[in-house]
Formats: sequence, structure tokens, C-alpha cells
Amino acid sequence: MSFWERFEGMDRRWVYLMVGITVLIPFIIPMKFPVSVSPEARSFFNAVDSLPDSSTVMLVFDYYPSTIAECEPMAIAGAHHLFQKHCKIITLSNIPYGAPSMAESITRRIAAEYGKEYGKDFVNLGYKYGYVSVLKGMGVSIESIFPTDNRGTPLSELPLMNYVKNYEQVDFIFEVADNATADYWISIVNAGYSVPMGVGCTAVMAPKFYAFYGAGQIVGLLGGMKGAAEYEILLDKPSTAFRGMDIQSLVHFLIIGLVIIGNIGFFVTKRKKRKIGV
Amino acid sequence: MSGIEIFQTWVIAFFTLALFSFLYKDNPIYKLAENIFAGLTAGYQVGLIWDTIIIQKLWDPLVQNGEWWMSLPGLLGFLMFSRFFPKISWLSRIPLAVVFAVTAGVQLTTQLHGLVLPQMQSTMLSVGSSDGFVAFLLGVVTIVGVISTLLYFYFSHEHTGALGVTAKIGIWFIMVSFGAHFGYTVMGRVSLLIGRVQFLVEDWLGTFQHIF
Amino acid sequence: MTLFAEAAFSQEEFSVFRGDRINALIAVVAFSAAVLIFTNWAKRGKPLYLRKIAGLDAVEEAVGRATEMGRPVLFIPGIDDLDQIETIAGISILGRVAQITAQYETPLMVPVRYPLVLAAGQEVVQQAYIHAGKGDAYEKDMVRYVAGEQFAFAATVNGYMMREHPATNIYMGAFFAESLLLAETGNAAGSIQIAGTGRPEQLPFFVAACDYTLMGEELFAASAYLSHEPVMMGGLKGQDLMKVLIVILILAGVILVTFTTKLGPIFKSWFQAV
Amino acid sequence: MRTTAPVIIAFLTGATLVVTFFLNEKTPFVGQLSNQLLDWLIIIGGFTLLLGVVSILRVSWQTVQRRKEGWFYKIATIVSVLIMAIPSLLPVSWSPLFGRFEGSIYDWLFMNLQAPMMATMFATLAFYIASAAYRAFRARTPEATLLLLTATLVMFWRVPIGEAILNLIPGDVPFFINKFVMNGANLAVQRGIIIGAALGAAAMSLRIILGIERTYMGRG
Repeated sequence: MSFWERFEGMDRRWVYLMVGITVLIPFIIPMKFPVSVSPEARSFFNAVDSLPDSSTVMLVFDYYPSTIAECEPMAIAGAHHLFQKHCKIITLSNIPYGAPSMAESITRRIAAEYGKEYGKDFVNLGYKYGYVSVLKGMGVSIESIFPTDNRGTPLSELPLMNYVKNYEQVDFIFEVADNATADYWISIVNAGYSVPMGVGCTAVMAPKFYAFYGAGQIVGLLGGMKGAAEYEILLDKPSTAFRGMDIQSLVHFLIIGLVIIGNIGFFVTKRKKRKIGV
Repeated sequence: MSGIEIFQTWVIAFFTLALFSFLYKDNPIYKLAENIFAGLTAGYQVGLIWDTIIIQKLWDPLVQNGEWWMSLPGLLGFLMFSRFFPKISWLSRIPLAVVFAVTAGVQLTTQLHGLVLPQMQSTMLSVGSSDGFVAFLLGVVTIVGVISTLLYFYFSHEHTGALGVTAKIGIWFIMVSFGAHFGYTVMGRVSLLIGRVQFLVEDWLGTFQHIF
Repeated sequence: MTLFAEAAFSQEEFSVFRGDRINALIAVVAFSAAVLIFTNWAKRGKPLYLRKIAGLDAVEEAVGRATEMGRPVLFIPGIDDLDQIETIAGISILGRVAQITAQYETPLMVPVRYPLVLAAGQEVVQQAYIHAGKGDAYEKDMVRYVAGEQFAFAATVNGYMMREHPATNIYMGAFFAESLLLAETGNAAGSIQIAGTGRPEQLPFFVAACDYTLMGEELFAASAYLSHEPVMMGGLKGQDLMKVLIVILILAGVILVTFTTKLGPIFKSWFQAV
Repeated sequence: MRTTAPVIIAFLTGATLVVTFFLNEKTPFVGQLSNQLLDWLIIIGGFTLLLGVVSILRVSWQTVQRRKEGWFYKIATIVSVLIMAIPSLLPVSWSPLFGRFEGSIYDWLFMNLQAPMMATMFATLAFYIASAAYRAFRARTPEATLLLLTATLVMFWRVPIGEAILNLIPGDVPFFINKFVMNGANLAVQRGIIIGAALGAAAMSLRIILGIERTYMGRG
């Protein structure tokens, strides 16, 4: 049996092993491949960067724990950027599980780095059932939808929420989503209350959101891990997403390599079979 | 890192590795994880459905708001249990008929109105010379793509002659689209794997320095 | 444009009928007429030609193969609930497949993820076995609820495939990211695989990993094809007529939008869904 | 009776829903009927959950009782169902471990067992997508060649370094891919498939409303 024939009949577990090893390599040897910044990510970053100091921003955690790898770096980079600019952050979520506690732990951890205080500089509203009525209701009164924050403190006891009553006091919405709730933020909140908005979403969702970006409904777009890596670069804080891009590149090249070798093998063995008349 | 956190990290790591082990081959650890996983999700549904459906959608409107007509879906729901009694088990066909008919009644109009009409509309693109060459070419690609894909599904004629040519173009378009979609999805899936590997390498291996 | 102006006006005054949905009404009436005329045509015994669909011929062969090998047939009616029409299509096809497995007394395994699908699936399979005169061979647990979540479902079914090595796996209905998890494992287990779904985003993965794939409309036609009944198949001719009409309307729209400045946008706006 | 009653009910329900689609939402009684009936469907589904739980517990219990192969694992299934379900049904006022929210057993099991397992199964797709690509992307026919070339090109384009290499080639290749492959051919095919599937779905719905398709009652 020739090399090519053996390669043709390769057990799929060798492919799994190759993928597994490829994913681990950049943890041992960081490659730091350059990442180019797309216009839609730059536009997102500039929109946040040009907000006046101490603006109020909603940072929305609309993703499930299963897509942390793509979405969390965006939320983290966003929180860093906003605290750097001394913006006030209001976090909330339309996802019942995981997201409210992720919002809690991420903002508290990053706030500590910048000496920000809960209640005055940032608030976590948590989750309420029924996203359409939540998004519509906050246009009238945030307090009517979220009488308390995520830990049950009444909003009246939080200085920030004494000032922020509805979307009128919100200067920007930083939406991170892995599902269709992002559509509703655009169609209800952006269309109805014209709050400027940027969306970070999974790579699989990104093609759809280009249309919203093109139509000017969102000021910027971060698509998947690459989008997150772009934001990290613009912020000059290369972190998990940037490192992830090394792995991404290597795995893509591995698959492309396998496809090419597989096809060479296919043609070589086919010619051989033809020669012996099979 | 507290003891509880270390314990949680190890629990997560155990089940993560247990499911990954299936890639090599089926094994007792995977079987255990699989059965726990299946059981938990079924139990999860019980908690979720009891609270969000039976209580919030049925009990509260019926008892607290006095919406008496909500007893009807409740009754239909009960008829489902007639399946446990062979003599009256045919009664469960009534709620099933309602379920099928509701879906059909909603879908008949929404499929034609919400999908066919708007998709036709967005295919009616201007292919004049005034919008530039790129817009012209994109328009032609889209229109030819939509029509040839649609005619690929023509059932009542053999794919020969003019229809055969169109269907062949349709298949080429379909292959390009499938290839593009496949290639595009790879990135998202690899991201998910990176997430798990980051957990194992950074969080789980990170606990070792606290333990040892 | 006048149509819309009128509709907007009349809505303010509150009319019971939604004038702005007149386009949908015409579409529904035209569509139903086309389907019913040909259904009636077929009922009266007029000849009807339908081309072969490879994936559908394969269903019967694949069940036959399972019988020869003495191994089970695995059927998954999608992983969504009965409020999706694709799931209903899957359940209908299950009815046809169960008739064949009943005849040959081939073991059948149908894991489901939603309890409503469980109830419908059990009913369909039981009736199919009674219909085929094999009521005794029916077992309640042929259709079983295995997990309450997409990936737990995939984990369980994958385990089943590697342990029981079903000869044939049939996936018909609404599938999401788990499509490739199932199809790759089935491929590794050496099963013949036939898939069908209406979701364009999952088709590439089924095409890559299955032996036959029914795409979009073919899934919904499958139940009619497998029934071999003219009444069911007549409707397909009606769908074809609609496709030709759609192509003509699209081309008319393209020509009008390209060459006229007024008529084109008016024509196009008529297709607006509100 | 056993078949005619369901068929008549199906016809009346389906036909009413089709009619209400064309009626003003503010019309008394019928305006909100479709939303109302969709809620009913969810409620009926909620009741059936008991059938589902009985199904999974019965199958598991029988395996344990008859000591069939792998019976030991089915104990894990039974325990998991019960340990997740029962505390979630008890009132929080009894103990913070009950109910469904932060600090409950339900929440802990979800966050530390179920959620990571969901993420892990999802992540195994990275391995499967690689092996499917390797095995299926062979230039056997012109169509298959087209598939593999597009897939490879898009994979190349999606990573920064691949895009940088594509940019070295004269002519804006990334622009071409984005415009004509992703937003041109890909979108067109999705649209064609969606229109076709919608026609099929509508025909299926019509057959059910009119009682032509009665597989759910075991009749052709």
C-alpha cells in the first residue's frame, strides 16, 4: 500500500488529533499573527471613543454560556474601554441563564481596576422575562421593568439610576449577542428611540448584520472572535480573542492543507487504479 | 481561589474531558456523562415548564385574572393523558389535531406572506447600466441564482432540455453557496473549541498551583 | 401606491379587513387554487408525471438494507417542536417509513426532543403498524423522549449510533448546529444516511456527511411521494405552477424596475409584506 | 367519530386562523386569536412534558430492572432527572436551595454541569467539521469541485493572514468573495431554497387543514 493509499483510508481520529494539537500549539508558542482592522470594527471603536466623558452606556449581555469564547472578549474589551473613558455603565440581559451573573462578575472585576464604584459608576439590572416588552417598556421607564437591580437593591437606592430614567439619558448601546435579540434592539430601540448602537455578534450571525450596518442602523459591528480581536487591537489591549486568532488561522490552514493533500491522494490513487484496470 | 471554586472547576473539567473522550471512542466515562447530561436536561425542562408555562401562562391567567377560556387549553392538555388508557386513547387525537391545525393555519399564511412575497420583492433588482458594473453584475448573479435554484425543485418534468440547463446552473449555484457557507461556519466552530481549550489550559491547569 | 394609501386611511377609521394584506390574500387564494385544482385532477385519474427524487427512492432501499442486515432503522424527526411545519413533515414521513419497517418487521428507533413530538410520533408509528397488520410488533418505546436539550439529545443519539450501529439513519425535519454532530457520527458508524431539512444553513453539512439529502421543498414533497397516492401527489404539480408564476413575476419586476422609473417601484411595492 | 371529529376540529381551527390573518388585530375576539392559539399550543406541550418524563424514566427503569446492558448508567439518568426537577418545584421560601434562581440546586447544576456540557458538545463540532471537510471535499465531479474550491477560498479569506495573502494578488479578491460569493451566489441560493421550501410548507399546511394529510391519525 502506497503512502497516498494509506492517507486516503486514514482513520478520522488522526484528523481529530491534528486539530487538537493545532489548537494547543499557540498556548505554548504564541505566534502573534497580524490582525487587520475592518472598517466596521473601527467605526464601532470610534463611536465609543468619541462619546463625551461620563456618558451613560448600556452594555448588554445577550449571550448564553455556550458562546463565551466569541462574545465574552467583546464584553470585556467594551467594559475596559468604557471605564477608561469614565463612562457610566448599565448592564442588563435578555438571557435567563448565566448572562446576569457573567455581567456581574465581569463588570465588578474590571471596575476594581479603574477604581469604579457600584451604584455610582455602574449598575447591573439583571434579567426580566419577555424581551419585546422589556425593550419597549424601558423606553418609558426603566424602573417599571426593573424595580430592583440583579441583587435585589431597589433602583432608587442607586445614585446612577436616579439620573437615568429611560433611553433619553442613554447615550450609546453596546449590544453583545449570540441570538436574535440583537434584531429587536435594532428594530425596537434604535428605530423607536434613535439611541446609537453597536453590535457584537457571533461569526455565524455576522453576514446578516452587515445589512444593518450598511443601512446605518448600527454604527459598528464586531463579527465573532475576529471582531473581538480587532477591538482589542484598537484598544491596545491584545487579550484572549487576539490569541484566539492565532489558533483560528492555524486550524483553517490545517483544514485547507488536509483538503489539498486529500485531493492529491484522490487523483494519484485514481490514476493508479485506472492503470491496473480496476 | 477558594475550595468551592476549585471543586467547581474540576467538575466542569471532568465533564468536558468526558464528552471529548468520545472522539477517540465510546467509553464508560462518556456513557456516564451522556446519561447525566440527558437526565439533567429533562429535569431542567420540568422546572422551566412548570414555572413559565403551567404557572405563568395557564394558572395565573385562569385563577388570578379569571380568564375562564384558558380552561380549554388545560382540558386539551389533560386529554393528552388519555394515551395511558387504551379504551379512550383516541381522545388524545383531538389535542393533536388542534396542535397540527394551529401550526398549519399559522404557517399557510406566514410562509406565503412572510417569506415568498418579500423574497420575491428583494430579487426584483434594477440591472440598468446607471448603477455601475458591480451592482449590475451582483444583480445578474442574484436573479439567475434565485431563479435557477427555484427551478431546480421543479417536480413534474424530467430535468432535460431548457429546464435541464437551468437546473444544472441551479446546482452549480447551490454548490458555491454550500461551499461558502461551510467555509464560513468553520471559524465560529473553531472559536467554540478555543473557548473550551482556554478553560482547560488556563482555568483548570491553573488550579494545580493551588492544590499542589 | 393607491392601495397602500387607502389601507392606511381605512385603518385609522378601523376596518375589520386588513386592506394592506390584500397581496397575501391573493397569494393564498391563488396558491390554494393551484394546489387544489391539480389535486382534483389527480383524483379523477388524469395521468400525472413526477420525476424521480434519488433520496426518496433510497428510503425504501435503505429500510430493505436494514432488514437484510438485521439492524435497526434510526429515524429523527428533527429537533424542534410541533409548531414548526418541518417537524410535521418529519412526522408524516415517519408514518410512511414506519409502514415499511412494520411490513419487514425491522426494528425502528425514533428519539425525540419535545414531548409533543413524542405523542404525535407514538400515534403515527402505532397506527402505521396497525395499518400494516403488525399491531403486535409495535412497541411504545420505539418512539422515546431522550433529552430536553439540543446537545444532550445529540450526545445521547451519538452514543446510540456507536453502540447499536443502525443500518440506516433518516433525518427529516428541522435541524440546527447538531446536524453535523449526528451525521458525522452516523457516517463513522457506517450507516446509510438520508437527510432532509428546509433550513438552508444546515444543508451543506448534511450534503457533506450523508448519502442522500432532500433540500427544502423536497422535504415537504417527500410525504406525498412516499404515499404513492395521486391525491397527495397532485398538489406538487400545483406547486410547480406557482414556481413558474413566481419566476415570471420576478422577471417582470426586474424589467419594470430597470426600465421604468414609476411603474417599477409601484409594482415592486405591491410585494411588500406588512 | 374517532377520525372524523379530529378532522373537523382541525379544519375549523386551521381555517379560522387563516381568516384571522387578514383581520385587524383590534377586532374583538378574533383579532388576537393566532397569538392566543399559539399560547394554547405551548400549554398543551407543557402538559405533554409529563409524557416525556414518564418516557425517559420508564425506559431507564426497565433497563435497570431487567439488568440490560449498561443498566448501571441508567441509574445516573434517573437520579439526574429527579435531582434537577424536584428541588426546582419546591418553593424558595423553604430553602434558598429550592426554586430556579441564583443559589439554587437547579441553578448550580445548570451552570456547572449542563452549560459546560452544552458548550463542549458544541465545541466538538470543530473536530467534526474538519473531518467532514477532509473526507467529503474531493474533486470527484465538477459540482463537488466547485463546492470544495469555494469552501477553501472562504476559509482562507476568513482568517487575518489568509486575507493578507489574498490582498497581495492584484484585483480585490476579498471584496470579490464578500460581494459575489457571500452576498451574491450564497444569498441567491438561500432565497431560492427558502421560496421553494415555503411553497412546500404552505402546501403541507393546506393538506392538513383540508384533512388530505392525516398521517398524525395513521391515515394517508
